[in-house]
Amino acid sequence: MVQERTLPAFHAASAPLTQADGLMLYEDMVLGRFFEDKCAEMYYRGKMFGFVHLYNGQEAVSTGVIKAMRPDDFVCSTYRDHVHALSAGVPARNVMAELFGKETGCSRGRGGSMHLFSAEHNLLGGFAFIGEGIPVALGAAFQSRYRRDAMGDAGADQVTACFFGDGTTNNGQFFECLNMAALWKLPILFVVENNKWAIGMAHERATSQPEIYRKASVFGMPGVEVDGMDVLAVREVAQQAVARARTGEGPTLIECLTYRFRGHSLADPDELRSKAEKEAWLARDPLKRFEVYLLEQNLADEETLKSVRQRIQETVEAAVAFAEESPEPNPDELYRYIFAEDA
Amino acid sequence: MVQERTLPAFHAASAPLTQADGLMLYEDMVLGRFFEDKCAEMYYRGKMFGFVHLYNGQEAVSTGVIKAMRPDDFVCSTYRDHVHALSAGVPARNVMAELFGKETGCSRGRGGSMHLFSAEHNLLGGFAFIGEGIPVALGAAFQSRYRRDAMGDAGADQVTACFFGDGTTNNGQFFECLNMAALWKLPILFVVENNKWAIGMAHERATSQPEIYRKASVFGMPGVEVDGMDVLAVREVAQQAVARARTGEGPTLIECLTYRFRGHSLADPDELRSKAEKEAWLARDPLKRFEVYLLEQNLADEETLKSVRQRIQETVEAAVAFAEESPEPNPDELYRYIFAEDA
Amino acid sequence: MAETLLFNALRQAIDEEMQRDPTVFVLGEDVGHYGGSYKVTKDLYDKYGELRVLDTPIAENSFTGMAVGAAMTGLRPIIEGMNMGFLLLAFNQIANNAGMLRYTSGGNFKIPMVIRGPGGVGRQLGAEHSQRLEAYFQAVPGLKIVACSTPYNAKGLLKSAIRDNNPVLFFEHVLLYNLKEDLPDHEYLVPLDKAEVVRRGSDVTILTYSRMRHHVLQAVKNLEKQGFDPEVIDLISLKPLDFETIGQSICKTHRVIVVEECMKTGGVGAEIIASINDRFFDELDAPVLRLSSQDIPTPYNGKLESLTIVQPKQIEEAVEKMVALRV
Amino acid sequence: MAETLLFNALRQAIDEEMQRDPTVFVLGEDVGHYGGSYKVTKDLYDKYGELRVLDTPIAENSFTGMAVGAAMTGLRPIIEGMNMGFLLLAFNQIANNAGMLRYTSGGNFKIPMVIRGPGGVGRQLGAEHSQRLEAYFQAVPGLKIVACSTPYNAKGLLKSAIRDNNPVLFFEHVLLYNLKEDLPDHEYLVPLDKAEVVRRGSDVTILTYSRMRHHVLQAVKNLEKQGFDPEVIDLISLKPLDFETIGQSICKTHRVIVVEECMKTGGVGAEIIASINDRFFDELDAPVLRLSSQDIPTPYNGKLESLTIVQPKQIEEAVEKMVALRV
Ligand SMILES: Cc1ncc(C[n+]2csc(CCOP(=O)(O)OP(=O)(O)O)c2C)c(N)n1
Ligand SMILES: Cc1ncc(C[n+]2csc(CCOP(=O)(O)OP(=O)(O)O)c2C)c(N)n1
Ligand SMILES: [Mg+2]
Ligand SMILES: [Mg+2]
Repeated sequence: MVQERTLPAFHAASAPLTQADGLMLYEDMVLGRFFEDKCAEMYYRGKMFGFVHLYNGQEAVSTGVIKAMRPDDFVCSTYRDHVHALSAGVPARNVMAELFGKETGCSRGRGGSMHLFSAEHNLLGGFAFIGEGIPVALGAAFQSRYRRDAMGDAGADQVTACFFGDGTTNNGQFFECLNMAALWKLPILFVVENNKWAIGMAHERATSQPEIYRKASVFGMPGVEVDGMDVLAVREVAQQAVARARTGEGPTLIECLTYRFRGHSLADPDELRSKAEKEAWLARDPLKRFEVYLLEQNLADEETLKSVRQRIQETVEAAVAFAEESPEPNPDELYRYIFAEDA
Repeated sequence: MVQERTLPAFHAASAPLTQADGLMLYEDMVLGRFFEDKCAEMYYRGKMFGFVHLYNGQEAVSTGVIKAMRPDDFVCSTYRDHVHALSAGVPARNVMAELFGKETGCSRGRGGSMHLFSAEHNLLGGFAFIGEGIPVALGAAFQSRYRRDAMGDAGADQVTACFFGDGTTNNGQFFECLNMAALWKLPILFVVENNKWAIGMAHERATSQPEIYRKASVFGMPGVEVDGMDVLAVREVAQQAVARARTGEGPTLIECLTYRFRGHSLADPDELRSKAEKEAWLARDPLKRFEVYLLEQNLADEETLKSVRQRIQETVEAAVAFAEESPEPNPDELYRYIFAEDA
Repeated sequence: MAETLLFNALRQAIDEEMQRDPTVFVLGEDVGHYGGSYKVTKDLYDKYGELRVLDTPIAENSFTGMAVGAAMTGLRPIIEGMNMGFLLLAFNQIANNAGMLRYTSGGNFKIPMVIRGPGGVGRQLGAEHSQRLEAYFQAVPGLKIVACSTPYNAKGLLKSAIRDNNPVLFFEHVLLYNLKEDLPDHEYLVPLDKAEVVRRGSDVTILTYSRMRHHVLQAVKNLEKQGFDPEVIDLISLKPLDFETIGQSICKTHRVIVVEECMKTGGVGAEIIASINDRFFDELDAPVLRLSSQDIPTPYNGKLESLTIVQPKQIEEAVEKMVALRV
Repeated sequence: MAETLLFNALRQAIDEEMQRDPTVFVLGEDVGHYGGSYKVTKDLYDKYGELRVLDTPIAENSFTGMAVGAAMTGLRPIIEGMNMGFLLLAFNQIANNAGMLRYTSGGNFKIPMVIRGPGGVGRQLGAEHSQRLEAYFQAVPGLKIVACSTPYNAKGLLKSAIRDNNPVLFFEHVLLYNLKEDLPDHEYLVPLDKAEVVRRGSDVTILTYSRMRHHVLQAVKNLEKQGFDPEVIDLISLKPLDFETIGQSICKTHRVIVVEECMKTGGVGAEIIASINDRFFDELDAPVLRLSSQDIPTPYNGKLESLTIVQPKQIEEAVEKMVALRV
């Protein structure tokens, strides 16, 4: 087993947390977890198809980053996008309905698991191809700057967060966009979810320099690494990066050290990752860890947490019911949405 | 005018030069210079067409690197490829004939200025598109390693040198290939000819971190900067990099600080570069500088240098005569060379 | 208005639309300080500043994707491909995102963007700079593809393309930038989806576009002297094809010649012929004649290069053969 | 030999050729440790080691270019596109270098390489993973394009492709990997440039390839019962097309239906129809019928997805209409 990287020190005390925020973060992480578990169940029951990539284990990243942003900020994801969509505010039922291919899905059943979109929630996608979301996110960030500096809209201070994996950081688009973002000081967060694997390719076998956050340095951009299993640690670096971006100081590269608790997709036999490695990371479950923290800090009691979980369980069940009952797209609309005029 | 970068110190004395080597380097640089001047003349006389990118001013790079390699090593170039081809040993007449579009051209008149090839001289091209030669060069380097380590050919120690400009280092292929070269320890030299401009785009306007050699650091690869107007300085870093590559220690990124004395191509009005900048760099003409050095070090006298120049002038004139007299490709062979069977 | 060169007609189109709509901006290599390799954005940088005339690093795939993101969030980017061939590096962004994203998102986003620049076979520019790219892009769903051919239509079409709410691939021809024409003083638009009947005639329908329009017209001059009366249609819209105009002509002439600079295999001509087969087979008195360039990378040598593309003489011969000999 | 699954037939082809020729190697994402997303390279890593079964970073454009460089210098790379769609990122290397470089170099280099992997519309994989890419690549000069469709031809064709001295784009279909067939025990090759007459018949010529071969055969079962006698040709080689075989059939049946999964606009069918127009127009008793998938990104929803591609029922109806009604 590869030696794990030493985690950067983080003292939660340095970032005081209100009870409301604590519960909000908890709820979002629980939602992510329960939603994905339900997806696995539904996939095996033949309710959803294709490649379905679950997010279990990485919840601290989505919650930590997106909940440090404003609702009018932009989020850009990959094929592993369900939980980013949820954190961004897309209702669980619309995500679930999308996975069921229903007209009520956030992409009206046309997109599926790897193509979640919601203009209403500034969710730019759902990109099934590696790295292609990075330039798109850059475009949203450019747009903010353009509105402010070329159109004189002082209120245009939206920040964009772009999520992608360790494997993606070997793709040219990553570097091309780091350069442009730094060059033009665009308000963007490049959030690398380094879960150590790209399908069956161990990170160290794919890159000559595994510490991804360091790559920022040669673009004149701050790069930070953070324990991606600790929602408060992620939240803190995200808040700082968002603040920098919001005030026009430019982009930040954030490398979150995390792990996926399931195979790459529900079709992946997941035979290459060692048991020892999986166990070591499972022991660091971000959800359990945050639970303990909330209890220890007296930010919540068992009862409260339980009721959150119950509520979320209901939300997820309701999402399934909604998805089940929703209509399929109308076959007559096969050609709708090719052009803008078909809105 | 942008502040010029401080040049790394280099003491020629540290790299003793024989008289024969000195004259060989001089001859190669003179050939590059005279050949290009002749191209300009021929272009304006309507003998060659299309985009013709001359190399004047950058001769120390081609000569310094390629003459530090073996004839069986590989060279990969761009659209600014005439002089790389010459240094690699492609006869001037075959390069000139190519520019005239003749059957005797090194690409049989099919390629033209931006597409010089010579299998015989291990010249991989002539690539008209930015950056696309880098992966191809990587492939040649991979092939050397493959022959040695997968096919057991201990003699397969060929090194590949890949040339490209500052502007190209913002393209994804550059980074993708740095990573793979370092990851697999491939015998390759990435030679950046940083001439400060990419057509009309000043380097600092295109990149968030203008010191290109530093980018190697985040790939775990040595990166060096060198005075690209000093053939001996270039030669020394090239020799070291070639030695490393040859013995299996992997790639090196070499950033040569240089300047082109003419517009981007013969079609470029060249209106954006300041007079002051041009003059400052013209004063550092690598050819004149090396002449002075040879004289100072008593490695040659005026007479000898003059006779070299005369000989090269004759070579270039002969190349033109050869090109003029050579036949056009046979129209019946319009479809030849599409497939390997048409050899 | 005085005689206007085609590149200036394009420049005017961009200038007028940037003036009209602050969300319109240009990005690409050397569009700013340099004014564009073919001067289409000359001086616009001074007028509109560096964000609206954005000089990009040489990173086609990413700046194209960036334009997609900007379009999704309400701007109207115009990408200049310094040469359209360079955008092969952006094929993924053009196909998967510019072309397909709206549909795949179930209509969440629209992508109003123009991707424009010089294509076609130049004068001894060599294989990579002399490409016929419409063949590669024509199957991409969601893209509109337009080819301009005169200063008048260049200006009017580009203005329409900029106002269109969909991604438009806009081909200019590297050898037509210096065409001259008197342009109207008033503002005008040319619709993106209408073919232009350049010459009415009755013998045969010649379908063509871009630079080949001019080769056809050159041939027609001689053909007229010989008494032939061909109808010449400039397709303008390569996708979707304007089958109303095409069909009307076929129903009149019953004979069709396609003259294109595109690659023969899988080119625009192939789709035209297949669609004519689908729609107007019974109207045809003879097989459609396909004059395309040769299926080879464009050779540098001038003679081989001329042999690669269709020449006016071949068009004349084709018409003569088809009409006079009634084959 | 026992029944062999298509993915194993491909695996055998690669294994045999790697055994036979030490310059043959495989590269791509997850081809090594993981054994390939569809198990085509399973266990080859253990047998041949990490250089001959090279796990690459996710950098399609560069590892494709790297393969071009390796091929130019004497190796015989086989690129696996984990999904062929991912190679849209490598479009420039595939078109300009794999396809065109030999010609542009005036014959200096040859480029023996295979680019293979799954394409086509899968089962609810969504737009980007369900692409019909042959349309995008068919115009690239210098490329051969092949589509396998059975375990038998998959193995024999892949072996031929690996031995071919030219770049071959080799399409597998994501839904055919588990087809089973008895394969011969002896070594065999299938020529790259020959179409396969799958069923001899006299009523109508059905031209198809890849997965649609099986849809056609399903339709034919019912059609036979009704007394129809269609000739079914699997094109195998999408470029160049085998017009000898196609022509013989047309001269016999005088009626043609093209059944493809490709995009309609600019698809392989378009080129087939255009070429039939060029060569066999007078043999046709009716317009060629073009059954292609719809010109839309493949929707995720299962019902919309089925509507996107051609279904056996439609093929039946087309034959009935064309043959019985003599339209
Ligand atoms: C351009 C492209 N190449 C390859 C793939 C196939 N693929 C899907 S996910 C994946 C691994 C990505 O790993 P990483 O970036 O670490 O993200 P993770 O899945 O671990 O979240 C690969 C190779 C793809 N979707 N797109
Ligand atoms: C993919 C691609 N994009 C753009 C171009 C147009 N172009 C040709 S040279 C050049 C500038 C290159 O600058 P640099 O890399 O610094 O090399 P230099 O010309 O200075 O030697 C550009 C943009 C191209 N040839 N290929
Ligand atoms: Mg990963
Ligand atoms: Mg430069």
